[in-house]
Amino acid sequence: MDALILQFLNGLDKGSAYALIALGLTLIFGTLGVVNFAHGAMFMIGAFCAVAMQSMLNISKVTLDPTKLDFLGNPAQIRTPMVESLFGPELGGSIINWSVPLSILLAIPVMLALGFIMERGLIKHFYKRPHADQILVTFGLAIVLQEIIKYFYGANPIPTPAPDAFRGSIDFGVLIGYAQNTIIYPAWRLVYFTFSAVIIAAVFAFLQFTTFGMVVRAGMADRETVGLLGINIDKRFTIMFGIAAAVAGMAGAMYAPINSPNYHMGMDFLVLSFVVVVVGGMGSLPGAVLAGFLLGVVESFASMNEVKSLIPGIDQIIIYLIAIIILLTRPRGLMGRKGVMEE
Amino acid sequence: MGILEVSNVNKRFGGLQALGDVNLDIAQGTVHAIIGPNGAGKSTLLNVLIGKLVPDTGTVMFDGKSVLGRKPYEINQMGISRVFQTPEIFGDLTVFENMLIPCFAKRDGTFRLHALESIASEKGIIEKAEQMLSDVAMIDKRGMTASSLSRGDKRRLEMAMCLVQEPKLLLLDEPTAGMARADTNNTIELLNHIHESRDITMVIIEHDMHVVFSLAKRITVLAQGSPLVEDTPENIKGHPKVKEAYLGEAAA
Amino acid sequence: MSKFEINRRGLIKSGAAIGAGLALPTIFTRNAYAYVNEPKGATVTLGFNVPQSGPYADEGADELRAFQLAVEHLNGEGDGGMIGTFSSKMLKGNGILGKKVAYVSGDTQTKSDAARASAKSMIEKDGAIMISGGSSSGVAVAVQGLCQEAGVIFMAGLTHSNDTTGKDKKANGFRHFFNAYMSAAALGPVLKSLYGTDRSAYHLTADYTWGWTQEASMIAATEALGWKTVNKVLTPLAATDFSSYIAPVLNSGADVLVLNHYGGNMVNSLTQAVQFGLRDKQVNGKNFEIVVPLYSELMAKGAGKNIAGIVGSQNWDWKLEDEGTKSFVKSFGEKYGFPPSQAAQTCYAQTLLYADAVERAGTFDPCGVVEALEGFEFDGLGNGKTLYRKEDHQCFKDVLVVRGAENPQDEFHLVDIVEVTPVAQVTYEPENEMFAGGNLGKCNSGA
Amino acid sequence: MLGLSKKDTTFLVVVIFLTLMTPILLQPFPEGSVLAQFNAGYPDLMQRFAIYGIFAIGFNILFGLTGYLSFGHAAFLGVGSYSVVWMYKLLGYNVVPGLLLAVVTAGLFALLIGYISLRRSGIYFSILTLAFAQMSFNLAYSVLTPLTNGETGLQVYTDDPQILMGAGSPNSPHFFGIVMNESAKIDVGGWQFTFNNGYYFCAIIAIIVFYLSLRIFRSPFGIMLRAIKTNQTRMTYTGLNPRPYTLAAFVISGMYAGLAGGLLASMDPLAGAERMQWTASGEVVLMTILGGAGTLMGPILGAGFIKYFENIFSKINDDILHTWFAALPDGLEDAIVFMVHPFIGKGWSLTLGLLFMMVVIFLPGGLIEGGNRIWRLVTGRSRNRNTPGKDAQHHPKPTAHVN
Repeated sequence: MDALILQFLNGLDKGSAYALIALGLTLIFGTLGVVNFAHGAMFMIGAFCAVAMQSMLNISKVTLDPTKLDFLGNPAQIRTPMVESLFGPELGGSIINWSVPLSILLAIPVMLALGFIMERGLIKHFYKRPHADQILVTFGLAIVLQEIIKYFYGANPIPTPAPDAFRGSIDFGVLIGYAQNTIIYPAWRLVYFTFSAVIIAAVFAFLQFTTFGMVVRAGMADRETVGLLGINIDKRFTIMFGIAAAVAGMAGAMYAPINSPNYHMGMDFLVLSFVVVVVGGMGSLPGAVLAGFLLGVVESFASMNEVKSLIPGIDQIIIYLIAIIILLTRPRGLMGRKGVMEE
Repeated sequence: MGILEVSNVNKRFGGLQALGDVNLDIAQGTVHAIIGPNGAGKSTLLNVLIGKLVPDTGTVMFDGKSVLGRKPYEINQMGISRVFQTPEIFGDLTVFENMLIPCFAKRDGTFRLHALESIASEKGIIEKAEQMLSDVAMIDKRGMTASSLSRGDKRRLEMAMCLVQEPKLLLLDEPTAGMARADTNNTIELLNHIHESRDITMVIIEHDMHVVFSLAKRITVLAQGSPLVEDTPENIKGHPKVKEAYLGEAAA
Repeated sequence: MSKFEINRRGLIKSGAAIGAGLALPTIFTRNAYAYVNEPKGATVTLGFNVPQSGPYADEGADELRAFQLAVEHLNGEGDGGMIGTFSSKMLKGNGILGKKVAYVSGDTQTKSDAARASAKSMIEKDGAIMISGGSSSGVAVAVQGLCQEAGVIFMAGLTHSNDTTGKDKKANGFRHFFNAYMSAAALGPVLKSLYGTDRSAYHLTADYTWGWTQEASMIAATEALGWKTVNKVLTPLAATDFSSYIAPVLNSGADVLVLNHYGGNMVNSLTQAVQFGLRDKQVNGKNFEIVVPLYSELMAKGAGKNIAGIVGSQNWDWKLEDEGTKSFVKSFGEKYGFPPSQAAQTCYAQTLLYADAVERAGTFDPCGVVEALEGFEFDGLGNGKTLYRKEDHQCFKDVLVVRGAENPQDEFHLVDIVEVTPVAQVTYEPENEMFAGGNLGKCNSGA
Repeated sequence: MLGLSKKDTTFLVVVIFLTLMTPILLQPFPEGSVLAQFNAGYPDLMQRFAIYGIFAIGFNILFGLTGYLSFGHAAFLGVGSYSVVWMYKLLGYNVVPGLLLAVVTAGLFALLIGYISLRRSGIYFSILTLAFAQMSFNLAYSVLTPLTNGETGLQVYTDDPQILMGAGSPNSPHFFGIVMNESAKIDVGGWQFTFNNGYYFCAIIAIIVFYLSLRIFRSPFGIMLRAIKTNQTRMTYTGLNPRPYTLAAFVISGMYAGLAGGLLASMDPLAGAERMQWTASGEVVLMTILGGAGTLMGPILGAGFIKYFENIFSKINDDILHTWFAALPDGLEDAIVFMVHPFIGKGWSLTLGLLFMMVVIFLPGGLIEGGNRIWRLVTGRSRNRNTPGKDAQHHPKPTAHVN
């Protein structure tokens, strides 16, 4: 039982990453009708916001220490982060320590701006073009974005640790009445799950309870009518694109401690997030979230040794297998609307 | 016995009785119009006729065979062609290519893999398609992309595509909807010409009374899912029940 | 073996018709080659095939730096690096056999297909006579096979699978880097002294050939110490989240986790294992330990502080104290500003070894080179006394057991050397079952 | 001639001429010249042009004509390669049995996947095909290693049975004794041309399958497929069942992919699992769109374009740059090398990404559109007449759906 609970937690955690990416992807599909192959790159850039934040906080003053030598026998360089000299080692140290959560502050404006620029500068011109062209141009953009990141940060994963307070694990089992040391779970993953839940709730609340959201939802259902009402839906869609990018970016930034960011992590998530969106059903936001969690949990259970020993390699294919089964039994995924991306 | 017989058809959508005890008998060679106010069940009836909806009870027999539960392409192969409210044509293909497809469908059935034969060698098919285009006066537009045609020409093309299959029954769903007056009159003329020259049974679902009275030989008036009256156009005009059903609507 | 460019006369007849059709005045053919891509001009071209895109691009970049450095040193530029410390004194800084060394580079993308395409273009288009580089065993085996067919020499870069000089060994291919068996053999005694003989190990293994050979080697070595193997679990190569595989470890009764992962897999699985608190726990009354059999400094960087105290093995490390290492680190560090990785060292050494073998053979003919390299004993390239064994073209030399640094002095100081395992301890018979099934075949010069 | 119209016959003759002259045409710069780096006339790359051309031609029959966007065609490519290598292992190095088996197994595999996937349309279809291909790839890499040799790739070992290998049989892939990797090199002036058996083998097959695809485009079946793309409603109400048509197109394009995969292994006797990965499926999608989906030549151009950048640009390194600009003053030389540096060598994918974007932004119909524009410019025909290039009549209108 405790093993199942552990895998369920893992599933929720994986699922929350899938759900966040799929949510943004669906916002773009649903509102703009655009197949965005660059969405994985948004997630990646979000993760690099955490890297950038960390290196900004670590900008250092360099002094030479003649008493120590570096590997070539020259005087060693001693680096003191500016933040530490500014706020003192104590406070400065803990600011650096909290760089990943702090990077959210960087990720939101950066991703919103990136989203706006992308939509206004590029995607806008592709609304009326075939989906094939959209795929080509956004795939090209994804390559360009990741190559730019590679140019500046290299190809290796870059460690971006969580704050010390969350670096270890907590005994989750004790909290729900199990014996000690049965369900140990990393603290940061619990943070990530909570964070995702908050973001997902916020997006839904935003669409549900604000006028802005209502117009966008109406626009998703029937763009022309809303346009006829004299509402400038285009402007709102631009903002939605920015929001979608920001959601992906935040998902990426907070994921950095779990998965050390590297320049091609976006491509790793791209295919998976498309599967999630389609299994959820095109144009359905709840569907995307549901599918994200469902696939996350199923994948976790399939990775259990007991399951793997029954069907070797099942953890390699389970997501695709489930996707096929769902699409064959439910023609438009879990909650898809008729006519969206079906022609 | 008519070519199309609808007997005791009932269809409910939840609490709504969309069709109630519909009986229709459409005679071979006639032009039969089905009219009625909005929500009378015209579209539901049409969907039953083409097999898209299966009624709760009742039968629909075409040429002695049931159409219920059959796929659209099977129904077409039985001899029913359909003209849509907005012309459904192959927009990316040329007018001539549009015409070829029904010709092949007529000859080869629902599927045949002619992957390596050249179209140019299909002399009979080409002749047939060209003949039909001449008949509807579109032969000079054969090279145009279908999507660039005017609304009236699209309708003309769609009709030609249906006719070239030599159907026994032609279903027309508001064939002049959204057309300008001149186009409407052209279409009426075309349909009359077709009927006279080819002796095809037609069922027209229509709103526009001008069209109905210019074409139909018999008219069924549908109200609240059931046939109200069925008679000749002369008798339908000024029929009290019909006036009642259309009260408030602009009768022709 | 296959012929690459022969049957020239017959083909020329047919080709001549086309050529004549062009009605150009000078139609001539080159003199027949004695072997494929025989260098006729003043230069000789080497092909450096390294990953430039994909997850190992940085490792590839470091390999390329080492190659460039080696070419400089061979051509007599720079300070000469390890040429000065190399036990063979044939290299004079005047190129190879008096020909200036030129090179071409390509991108393997860490895919066997792309790597072969790139290597083929070097051979077919640029006339490369030797191919080197690479950062994974799949690629190494694929390119080695290609070089055998084409008739050029392959000097493997970073490849650690037993198969490269085992099941898939080829006469034209040579490996300087160590392998999974040697890692395990070197780690065994150290693990015993650090963690004792009463341990239960849990293996997480990347689900592909390298992972399997690493796992098999580690199980054999640890079980010989008396350790038990609690479980071995295969993880998908593409996995980035290992939580589902790590979660059951703590309650499995194991007190050691062996991560048979490399590169990005290793960074993520190790980071996540530490996050699961494995290293803070006590199991069976002992501290829970993690072992990473194959270390890569570049990748270890990606795991940050999580590597502190984790034991693994390396082919070489820049902190070694021998003369070869010192001079190599000096010339590399002065040129690029940071110390070289073990991938760089193996590629540098391979280039010098090739050049030296050509000098000793007095010819670029691959068969001559093979003969010169087989059974060659040397020293001064950073690994101590080394033997290129004739039977499988594997280098036998000392292996380093290292441990993630607890208190790094600077950003380059990632690991501490725990022990230099002497070569005798990691040597195995060519017929060892983990290496069985292969056949070197005959050297192929393409003639 | 050959059941083609006069225009198509001319077109085919031009294609045949270009294909056969490729070893000369792709070698425009003399050996040793600064620009020789851009020569592409060496066997491996020419073979790849032909093979990926075949792959793209086949993919175009499905995507270009019916609009069904498959994201799983790499699976058939992989199956084709594995079939050929298995035939090497069991029978011998003659490529014929392997190629036949490749086409048949890929066809059967396509029939199975197509039958299931074509129950859905649009993006749902795309994801179904993607899922099948990814499952194949993941299994080929791990669990199916006994069949595929996993990461290393399937290859021939000396202890394989090879029951048809005689004592005199060539020890590498051959076509009844014509050994694929043999070449004739001819030096003409400063130029060197390589005439490779393998290339001509691929080229002749490519011409044959191109001819077949031309026939398919011009056949009643071809019109039916285009009709499916345009309007499935009218299609069904015209008495036609779209499913068998799309399935036939899917199987045919799967067989093309299998043939291409088989040829890859015929040129180079190794079958890597990455051939089945989604990136490989994505590559053929990109080739087709980049060149111009639905046109006859477009996909081939797209294939050549991508393979050229992958193989030529990735090999340009800083040293080569310095030799190019060596004539310039030192400071300027360094500045230019610094500016160009991010786009060559390891930056080749950046260049490719940028070119994808430029082509799709400025040439909405793909590369073929660019060709048509140049053609119009050269022939001086006015733009507004919408002059058909070779392919104009099959040029897809930008329609608002993926499939």
